[in-house]
Amino acid sequence: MLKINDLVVAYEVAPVLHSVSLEVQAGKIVTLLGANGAGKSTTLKAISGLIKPLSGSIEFCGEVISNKRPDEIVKMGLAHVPEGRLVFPGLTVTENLKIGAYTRKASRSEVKSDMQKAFDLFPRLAERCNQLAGTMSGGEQQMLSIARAMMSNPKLLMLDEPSLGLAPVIIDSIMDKIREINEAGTTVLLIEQNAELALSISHYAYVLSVGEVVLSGDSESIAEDKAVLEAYLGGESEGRTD
Amino acid sequence: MVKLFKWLKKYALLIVMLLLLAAPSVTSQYEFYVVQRGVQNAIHVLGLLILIGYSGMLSLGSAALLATGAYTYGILLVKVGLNPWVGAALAVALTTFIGTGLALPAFRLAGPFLVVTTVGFGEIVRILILNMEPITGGAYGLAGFAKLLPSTRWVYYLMVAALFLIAIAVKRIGESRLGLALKSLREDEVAAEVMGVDVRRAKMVSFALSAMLAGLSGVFLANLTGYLSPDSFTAAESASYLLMVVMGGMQSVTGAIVSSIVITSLPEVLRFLSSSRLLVYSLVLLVYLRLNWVRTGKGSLAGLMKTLGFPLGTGRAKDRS
Amino acid sequence: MTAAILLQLVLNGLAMGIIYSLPALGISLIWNASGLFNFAQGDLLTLGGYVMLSLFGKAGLPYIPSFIMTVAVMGIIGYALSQAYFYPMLEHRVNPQIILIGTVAFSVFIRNLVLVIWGTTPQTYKNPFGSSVLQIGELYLMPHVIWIVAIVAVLLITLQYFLRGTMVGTAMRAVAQRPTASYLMGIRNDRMIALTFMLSTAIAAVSGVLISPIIPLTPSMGGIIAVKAMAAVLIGGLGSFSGALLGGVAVGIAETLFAAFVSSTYRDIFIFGVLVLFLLFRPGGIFRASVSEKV
Amino acid sequence: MVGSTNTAREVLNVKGLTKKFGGLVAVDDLDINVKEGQICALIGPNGSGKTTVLNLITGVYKNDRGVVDFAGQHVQNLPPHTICWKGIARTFQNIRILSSQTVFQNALLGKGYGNGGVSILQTALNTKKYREATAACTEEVDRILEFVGLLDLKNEYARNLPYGKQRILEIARALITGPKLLLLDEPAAGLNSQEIHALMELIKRISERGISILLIEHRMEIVGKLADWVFVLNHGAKIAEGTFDKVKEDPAVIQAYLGRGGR
Amino acid sequence: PKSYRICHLAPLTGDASFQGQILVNAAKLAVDEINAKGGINGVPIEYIPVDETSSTATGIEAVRKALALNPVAVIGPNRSGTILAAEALWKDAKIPFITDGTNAQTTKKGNPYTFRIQIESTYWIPILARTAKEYYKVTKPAVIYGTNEYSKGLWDATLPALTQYGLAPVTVQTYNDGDRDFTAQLLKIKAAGADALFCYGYEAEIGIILRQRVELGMKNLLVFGERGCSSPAIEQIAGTTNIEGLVCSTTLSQGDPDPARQAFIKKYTSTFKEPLSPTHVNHYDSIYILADIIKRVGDNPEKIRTELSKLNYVGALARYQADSEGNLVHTIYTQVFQNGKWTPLIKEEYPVK
Ligand SMILES: Nc1ncnc2c1ncn2[C@@H]1O[C@H](COP(=O)(O)OP(=O)(O)OP(=O)(O)O)[C@@H](O)[C@H]1O
Ligand SMILES: Nc1ncnc2c1ncn2[C@@H]1O[C@H](COP(=O)(O)OP(=O)(O)OP(=O)(O)O)[C@@H](O)[C@H]1O
Ligand SMILES: [Mg+2]
Ligand SMILES: [Mg+2]
Repeated sequence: MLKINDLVVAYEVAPVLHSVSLEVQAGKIVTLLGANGAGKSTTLKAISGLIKPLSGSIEFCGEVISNKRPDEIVKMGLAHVPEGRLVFPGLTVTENLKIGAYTRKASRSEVKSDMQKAFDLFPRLAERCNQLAGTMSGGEQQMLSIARAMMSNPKLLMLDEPSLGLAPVIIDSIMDKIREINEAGTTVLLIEQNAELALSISHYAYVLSVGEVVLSGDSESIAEDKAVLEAYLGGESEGRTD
Repeated sequence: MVKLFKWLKKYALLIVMLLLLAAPSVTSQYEFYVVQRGVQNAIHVLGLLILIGYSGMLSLGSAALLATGAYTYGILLVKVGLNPWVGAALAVALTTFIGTGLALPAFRLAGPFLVVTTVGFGEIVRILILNMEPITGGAYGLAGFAKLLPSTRWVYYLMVAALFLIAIAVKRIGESRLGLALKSLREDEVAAEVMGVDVRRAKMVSFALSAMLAGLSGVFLANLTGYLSPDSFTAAESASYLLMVVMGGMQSVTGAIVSSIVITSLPEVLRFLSSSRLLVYSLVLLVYLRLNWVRTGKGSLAGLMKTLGFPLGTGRAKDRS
Repeated sequence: MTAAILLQLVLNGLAMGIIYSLPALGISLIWNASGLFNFAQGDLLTLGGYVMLSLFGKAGLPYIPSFIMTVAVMGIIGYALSQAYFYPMLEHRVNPQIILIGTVAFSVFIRNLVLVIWGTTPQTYKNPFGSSVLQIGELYLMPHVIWIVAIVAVLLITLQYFLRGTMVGTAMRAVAQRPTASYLMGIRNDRMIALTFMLSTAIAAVSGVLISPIIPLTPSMGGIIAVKAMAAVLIGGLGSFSGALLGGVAVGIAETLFAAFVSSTYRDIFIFGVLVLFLLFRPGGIFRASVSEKV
Repeated sequence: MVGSTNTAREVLNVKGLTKKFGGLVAVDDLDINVKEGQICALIGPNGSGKTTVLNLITGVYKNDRGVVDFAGQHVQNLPPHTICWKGIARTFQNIRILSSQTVFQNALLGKGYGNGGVSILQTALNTKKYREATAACTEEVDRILEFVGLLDLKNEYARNLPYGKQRILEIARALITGPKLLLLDEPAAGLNSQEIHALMELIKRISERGISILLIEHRMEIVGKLADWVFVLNHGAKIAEGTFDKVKEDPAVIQAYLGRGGR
Repeated sequence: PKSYRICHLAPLTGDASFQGQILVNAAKLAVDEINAKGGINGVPIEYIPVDETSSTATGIEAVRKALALNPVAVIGPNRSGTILAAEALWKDAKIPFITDGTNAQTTKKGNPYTFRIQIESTYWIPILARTAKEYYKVTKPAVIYGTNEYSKGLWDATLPALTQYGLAPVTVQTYNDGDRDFTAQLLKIKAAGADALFCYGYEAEIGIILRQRVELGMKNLLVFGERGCSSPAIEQIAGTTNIEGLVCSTTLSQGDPDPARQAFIKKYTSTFKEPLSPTHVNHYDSIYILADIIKRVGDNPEKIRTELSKLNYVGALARYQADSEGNLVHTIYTQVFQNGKWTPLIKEEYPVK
């Protein structure tokens, strides 16, 4: 479903991703692991078009998307829960969710029922449906950000540290939900700091270090190779020199 | 080339000052007058640098503070008959006091709210000057006050000396911890507050310093023109001071001085500008803002300036997303 | 002062207030939909008025087509402004203070552009609403007041519905608040921002067309009105459309009464004094409970 | 576990703290206290009011009711900077650093307003007194940066730091204010296990300096290892308190907060 | 010399800039005519307009600028405030200035280089007052003026003039420049029971006041104005029907039957495709006066000054005769707007002192 070849990305001048190649097969949950600053979020941003790669190709559903604008990519059925939540602070919870379904040509009732599903997953959002998102607590915003992405009914859902700042009990239900929507046919690309947790629900995993894929394989095999994994995850941003 | 620019940058302030000292001997009478106005404006603009550049509080009422300084000086001399030096001191003091009072709305207001308040302040001062005729001379203006020093040239040297000291002081304040506190107002007031920055005091200091310099500049203005009338202190004037701060780079003391002098003398250099002066000013400002603050890739003005080591706007605080 | 004169004062204050509320609506719209405070709204209004003057007053086209063409011309100008300036600035997350300075610069630019093109002689054209006074008892009323009230009401309701009730309106606000995230929702930020500015210049055009037969066109005409409109918008609550209307009317009536009973020369001082006091005690304006930023 | 004694004096004593946002009671009649040298944790479901409690203690929000006693003095509703001077420092859940300033300057901000008693005039004149004050200040900032391990990044722009380092920078900035009580709002969010380990070490070292700590955290391994005492909030009210081992068995806490994963 | 340099100070920017344009147009018309005929003794006039701006303070800078250009003579300034504040500059520079202000003080400073091609307000305001009293039988006049130096100067001359004719204002109202709503002032005038209004200010404000007066049902209130009221801009802003009955004083009346005047008016309107504003065209004659002098005595400013001080010249717009203070014009028209056009009511000559 998603195929990345030799991706090179830079923010200002120095490349952050040197050469990343990975593949996400339809119907799977794939995890992207890596130390802080390894370039995980950057990879997702490159996929959704928020940042233009210097070179390399990204293919989504058989189409090259590396030169497309984010809105075009999103319309193709990709949803991205970005790092840092990025809810619309001045819109209410309901409005945030509605905007989530912006690209869909769905009927009102469909959107309504999807919204109901989001509320079922996060009852807190239902309680607060008219609160301005900017005044929600950190965790509440995180829930909203995830729920908003799900509203677009995507083919590929990319989650950047969904568990960040959430209470353990909520993390449980999110993980359940990810598995559930995956079983219903949505492909998932997941970034998680909590490697153990991520590997426990995913099928396949890539490990990124200093802008390169250094390890990949079935989640179980990666999980078994604890020592190697620890070594890569610990190599915390030594790549930065400036 | 780059080395030359580095050298220039290091000694820029000194070079500018030397040029200014030489100005009276190399300019015609009228050109000299324009340079004088430039220096006088620069003093005011350095104040705005503290307020707008450092602390990030936009003011469109600065001409009113200039007026306060100039008029107080004039009134104290003409109506009270004070000695010019005493008048000047009191004028600066009063302007500082009023300017500090302007910080009160800034305690609770920010962004456009504050700007509109300063616009209002400017209007209030202008209308008061216009209508308190027995004191201010109203629409007829105010004239007949003495200069600080008998010769125009000596007033000029005094002004240049003041500018030099002020420039150094403003620079030092910018680099000091106090300056950091002021800059924190611009970037994150809440964080600053919680880290022990007395935000109100910082705002007051910022307004007070900038008002003080506005007052001083006003005193010099009165000395230069010998005549004051309310129509030289309009909102349009405030806007051109804003232009001077922005074109000077918002952070750089030397930049502010150079831009004040250049912008003041621009219409004289380019005579065709005279009737559409503001049109060209504002266009230049827009182009500058657009090119300087938006990275348009290599070859842009911003890229060029950066390679030459000139200060660039720091408005580009990117979020990490 | 007889009761009739008092009533007449209130009526004329109200008429003036409606005039203030027109640019106030434009300012509120831009604030909602791009997070900018547009200092140039008044000058855009002037520009709209002059375009109408050229089409209707000078070229002698019929009223309605001139009106439509003015709105179209101003819409194109809005599009150009957004493409050349505001969209790139917003897209690059330029410090709002810088963009604000940009709107001040635009204000000066437009004002002087108008001056260069049309000169400073005060100009006006025939009042299309008719210039005969309506007399109701001892009260005198100009027909345009009724028309303008009606148009403002329609504008208010449309804007309110558009911004709060439609998907496009919500998307506009979303773009203003978090441009990165709005991209991820599949929204085209450039189009939304362009639309925002086209709408606001169109409103400026409507305001200019409505006001210029009443207040003669000079390059500073819109600026003079906008200063009051800004006060009105802050008193009413920045971002609230009904606040813009109420604020405008409040300013109009208050200044007329103050001018009549206290002093006509100090009335602007009164308005700004009230504004400052108001902001100090209710920083959000009438229609905004003070929202504290979430920390 | 560090320095938990029953005889220690209370540093922070919050009683009946209440905060409403419109109709919503974000903090509801809350009592908590932190003893000298203790590390306490504040946990609870999302939106239960933890951050709001921090905001109330540090004066960022004004409370509706209740008292906050710090070192025996009322501090509720004082301006934030005054509370900071009295010795309460904090970090933020969403990092708030001055992104266009360097690491050093960010840390320096912790010194608060002004130039340490040196007047503006002396600053402008660059007098000896000003230079000395500045030098002393620089030295102190360097010491703290060294303590947290950021000294070699001193001249880096804060915005260029990786996320984890930015969190540490916030802690350094808070330490420079010279606090008696440090409030940390989810310091481990977004960190990986290695970094979490380093962070816990740092928190312990801070605690060893005699600074009391109140910590908000959703990562139970951290709470379990660090906290001497835990307060659990739900809907703004305290539903349990005690040692972590005790609290984590509490059915109400399990039901509202921990679920199956937290234990 | 290669050319004779004449500077013209006129408000080219700011609120009064449209007046500046007319001033420059009129002067330029004369310059072009002269230069087309080969200049003065074969030497062309170099005509340099300098922006006086609409502000007194920057006007002073413009005077400095004009002096720096070394002209043989200067036309302007246009604002009394600027003249009063800057006259010492040209006294020092010894360059003659043909000024345009109406404030009486401008020629009373003992500056031999100041001349005036305008009549001071202390002359013609009493005529207005007398016309009101004797011709229109006004008993309860009201006054409204703007707080700019020009209108303020007119008000200062009004009170003594009214008193002289046994009238006292029933109410005096003021406004600030830029005000666009005069309801409060007009209704107070209505409440005071005034039967006439002396109304001073710039075109935009006067125009609105005249219109709002009608809109408030005060059509019967007679309005007396100063020279600016004869400007076509007023008629445009207020609407032709709303200025019916307006009385004002000028130095040139559109309705003056004199063929020389009518010829000029025709020439002006056909050249510039706009109606003539009588008070701003007199520098057409100023240029001819200077040309005539230069032709006779050359370009020495001091000699030009001497010639100006004993001027006796018949121009296209008026007859010019210098008095001891440097006033050059002495004819005043009082005209009324009747049946859609300006009609002269009274013409008076002042004796030359
Ligand atoms: N907007 C930006 N401008 C410049 N550099 C950036 C920007 N965003 C990230 N970087 C740098 O790029 C590198 C990779 O960042 P990225 O956010 O992709 O890492 P990550 O693997 O997601 O880390 P984390 O676990 O902290 O989220 C880091 O060194 C970071 O400092
Ligand atoms: N400024 C505000 N206006 C309105 N409601 C607010 C405001 N700040 C907080 N709230 C609400 O108060 C409640 C408590 O928020 P708080 O941020 O304290 O939660 P928290 O316990 O820190 O949650 P989290 O673990 O998700 O960070 C939340 O439901 C939030 O929506
Ligand atoms: Mg990341
Ligand atoms: Mg929180």
